[in-house]
Amino acid sequence: MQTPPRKVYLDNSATTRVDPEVVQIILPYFTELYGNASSTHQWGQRAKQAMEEARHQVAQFINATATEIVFTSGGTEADNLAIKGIAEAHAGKGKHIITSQFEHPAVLNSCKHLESLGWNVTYLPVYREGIVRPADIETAITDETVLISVMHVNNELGTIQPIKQIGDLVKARRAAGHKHLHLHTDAVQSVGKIPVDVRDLGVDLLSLSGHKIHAPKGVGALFVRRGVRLQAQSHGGHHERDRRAGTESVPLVVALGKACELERLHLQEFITRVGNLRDGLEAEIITRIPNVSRNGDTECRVPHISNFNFDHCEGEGLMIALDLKGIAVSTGSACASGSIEPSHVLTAIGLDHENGRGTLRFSLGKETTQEELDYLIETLPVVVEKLRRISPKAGVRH
Amino acid sequence: MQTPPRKVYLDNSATTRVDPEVVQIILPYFTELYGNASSTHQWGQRAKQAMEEARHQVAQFINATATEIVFTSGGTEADNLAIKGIAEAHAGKGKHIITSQFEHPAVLNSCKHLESLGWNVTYLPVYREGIVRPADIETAITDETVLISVMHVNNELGTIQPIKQIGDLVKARRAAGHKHLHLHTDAVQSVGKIPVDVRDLGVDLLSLSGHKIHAPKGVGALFVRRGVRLQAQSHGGHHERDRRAGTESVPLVVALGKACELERLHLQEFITRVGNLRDGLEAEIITRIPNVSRNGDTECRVPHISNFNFDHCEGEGLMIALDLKGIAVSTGSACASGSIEPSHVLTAIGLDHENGRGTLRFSLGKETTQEELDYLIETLPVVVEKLRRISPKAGVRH
Amino acid sequence: MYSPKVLEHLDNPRNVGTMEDATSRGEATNPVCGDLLHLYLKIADGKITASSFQAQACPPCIAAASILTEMIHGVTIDEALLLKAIDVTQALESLPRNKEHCSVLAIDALKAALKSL
Amino acid sequence: MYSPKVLEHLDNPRNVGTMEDATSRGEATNPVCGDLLHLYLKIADGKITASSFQAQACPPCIAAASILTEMIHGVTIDEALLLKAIDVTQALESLPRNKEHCSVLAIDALKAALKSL
Ligand SMILES: Cc1ncc(COP(=O)(O)O)c(C=O)c1O
Ligand SMILES: Cc1ncc(COP(=O)(O)O)c(C=O)c1O
Ligand code: FES
Ligand code: FES
Repeated sequence: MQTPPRKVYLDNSATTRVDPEVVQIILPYFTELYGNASSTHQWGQRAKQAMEEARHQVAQFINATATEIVFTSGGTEADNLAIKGIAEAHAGKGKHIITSQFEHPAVLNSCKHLESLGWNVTYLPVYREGIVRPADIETAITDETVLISVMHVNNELGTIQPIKQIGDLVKARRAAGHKHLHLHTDAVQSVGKIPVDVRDLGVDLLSLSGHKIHAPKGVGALFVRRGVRLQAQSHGGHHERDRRAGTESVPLVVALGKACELERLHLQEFITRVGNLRDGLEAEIITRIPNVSRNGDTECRVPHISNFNFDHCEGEGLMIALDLKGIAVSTGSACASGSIEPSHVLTAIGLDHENGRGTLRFSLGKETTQEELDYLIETLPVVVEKLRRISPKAGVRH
Repeated sequence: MQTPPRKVYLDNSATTRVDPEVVQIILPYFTELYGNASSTHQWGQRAKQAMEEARHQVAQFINATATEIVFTSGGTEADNLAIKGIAEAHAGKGKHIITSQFEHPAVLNSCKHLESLGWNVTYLPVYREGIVRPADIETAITDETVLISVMHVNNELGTIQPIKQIGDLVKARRAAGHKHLHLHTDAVQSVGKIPVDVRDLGVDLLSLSGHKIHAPKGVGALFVRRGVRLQAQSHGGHHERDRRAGTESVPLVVALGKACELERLHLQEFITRVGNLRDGLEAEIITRIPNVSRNGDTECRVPHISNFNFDHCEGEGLMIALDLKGIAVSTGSACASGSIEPSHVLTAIGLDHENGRGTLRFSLGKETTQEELDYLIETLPVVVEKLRRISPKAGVRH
Repeated sequence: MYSPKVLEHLDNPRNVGTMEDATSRGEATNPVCGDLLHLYLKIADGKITASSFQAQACPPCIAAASILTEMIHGVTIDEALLLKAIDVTQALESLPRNKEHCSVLAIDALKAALKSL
Repeated sequence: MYSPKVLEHLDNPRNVGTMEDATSRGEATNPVCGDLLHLYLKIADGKITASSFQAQACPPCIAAASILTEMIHGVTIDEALLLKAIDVTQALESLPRNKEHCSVLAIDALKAALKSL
């Protein structure tokens, strides 16, 4: 038997390894081309050029135009800017927002903040399958609604939301006179994993984050459709066409551009190769381990995420036991770690304490190999069995 | 004669070259230690450890404790968080803010935003010398005042503001029962250039920015004194003790920590060496070029900034002419470039169109050499003379 | 995040399982996190001569139960009654602040078992 | 930011200075930016035979004045009157959007000089 790999990273939905090609390309921007893009001398203009090229790369990847891209410090800031930016700019037309129960905290807590300022927010159900129903949106829309924000792909389950259908619905409403209705999607977990086309989806705003697509942490972007009025949330200089003040991080922006280009070139290959790996992994888990179930719809989802529940185990215990074997996975969203509350995503799909606590998310990446998964498949049954042996409940039901 | 250096960067107040030692230290965080600091597995915990070490380094540099440091995406975000964060958290006690006329746009525009929400803001004069007078603050304070925000060092003039005196004043008011009075200073231009000690200054909040101290653009920090209540401006996960949501940029944070450590170790040397270089440069300019004057107080200022007015020249023309010779300087703040309005800083010290347009800022850095300045001193008189020859006014007065 | 001791006990928990000939048993649950702990004791001559546990719980909770079974081995009932959550936490070297209640769960189970005598 | 042509004219401006024997002169100022331009023309037989300028102005403004003195060399008054700001901008290859008014300033000075005939 070959010696098993010592380090297997299967937490690519939490964050990804920066592509070495991306690192190479940003190095000169630290020590040679280090100008401030706002400066009008050579140093500044070189920096600006690089930034504008990156803006084109990002735009091209999602079928936007460069001026529609606002660089931010990450997905969280993009979500905050979208939601509060639209809310503040259009409050005169109404104070109602529609979103879903299982959005990322960046969206949910921006909405909660607005609620504290007197806004009404409707949190739509996502059902057992973890998918928002356009019919529910239709029911929820009122003339007061200025924003619908539904994530493109859920970060824990990987389920794909019907954004295009929602987009069609929004277009129809707008054509009928509801001009102040906007559609935002948090595409942090879909960009680079499935095709994302802002025109096709019909969205007005779309958030993405660098560190989920092999660029460094600390950079993201918000697509703002031309003509959409947005209130900047960061006040200061005239950066990003007055939509986001603050000296842009040229190296990180360049990294994001390059990462988008690489993801664009390899998207189809990713979908096929990683989708096969994931399906193989799931089949093995189901075959080798009794009393497991998959969470969320297993059809309408991204190719690289797999979310399992292992009965009579505690997710954190599984995660740490795997970690001790060199395997990184997560139990729900990384952002929720450190708290003992069950994940709001699992709650939203109807899992309670009992049925949701043995949950692990495996998220594969472009560097994941079959050999790594083989190691997981060898290790996982042992780890699960060990925890089940400790559990007082496993005995009862086995 | 030796061949002149081709590239002389004298715009260190706009941004600095990342220290190669800093670059070296962050490289592993892109491709090896790439975990999300919120993840509880090894990858995440390593990232978190690195981040906490960096937090200590930043804290140590300004005599704070680690838990008082909130990492942000830069100086602009730190300023926004300080001003709007204090305003929102303490609005119940009063809606008055005191600041100065020549703050950075990040502070000024945050204040203007609050004005649009019904706040009163007093913009204090800074006089010909470019220094706020504590007596003016004393006069301006009312029971409604919740925040005083005065920058530590002005970015165009380099003048140092009497923060410690203002701090004493605030302490006295607080002791007398004005508990909701807070003091913020934007120290983006002082950190790493003169000693900065939050306890000595007596501030409650202090902003700093990585790219001004040889760390990359896109990272900064806000010091928030223990016990100070602040409303987060970015909503989402529980990052930075609920004071700033968003996945932290581990490599950038590590860079900021290392940069602070390096600046701390070399601060005294910087002050002496660069101060001498700057004084020599000024003496040469004054000797060799007629009709020049220095802007702002020439005593109470940082060692590395020099701001000159060249009569009958236009600053942008000088800047570009120098740029064509390989020398980077700026005319006023980089942030204001691209607009034809005279800088608000020059206006604040009483310079009008006529007397303020020939202004150049030379900002030296830790890598600046005498040889580079010699090249500037050779080049500058030629460039000035050439523009003056074009000017219809120069002839009149010469 | 967890001390080496916690990880070691998680990787290699002591005295796992039910005990057919237990002289007493105790149960504790934390309604907030849903963690569940069963503790079995064999007591002879006023001393704990053996113990075992079962848990469906988070890692520090398993570690706390595991180390508790070691701590109470050979100990008198009176001594066992004096044990506090902090003793368990210290035996584990340390616990994250928001996981200190896991030691409490272990002590609760012990108290329950001793009460059932 | 500025085209190579603008930079070239800034580095090496043509026809700088006053003109003792000018047949006409024109002045233009932009009150917003405070830029100031003086243009001197020598006209003979309805043609511009020489011109020069002085400016206390931003770089594109200097470049615009400089290239204008080249553009009007040997041109009739009628032809000169037809020149527009866009022609100057195009001669400079391009100007940043917020600097297009610099060409306007050059044309204004030309119009003023021709009016003073
Ligand atoms: C769906 C979703 N939205 C937003 C974010 C936040 O992005 P960032 O980590 O760049 O702040 C994340 C990642 O944590 C996410 O998964
Ligand atoms: C005084 C001052 N405050 C704030 C800032 C903004 O910081 P950043 O460039 O990191 O957004 C700057 C730099 O431009 C500055 O000079
Ligand atoms: S998390 Fe509840 S007892 Fe450990
Ligand atoms: S900036 Fe005013 S004319 Fe050029």
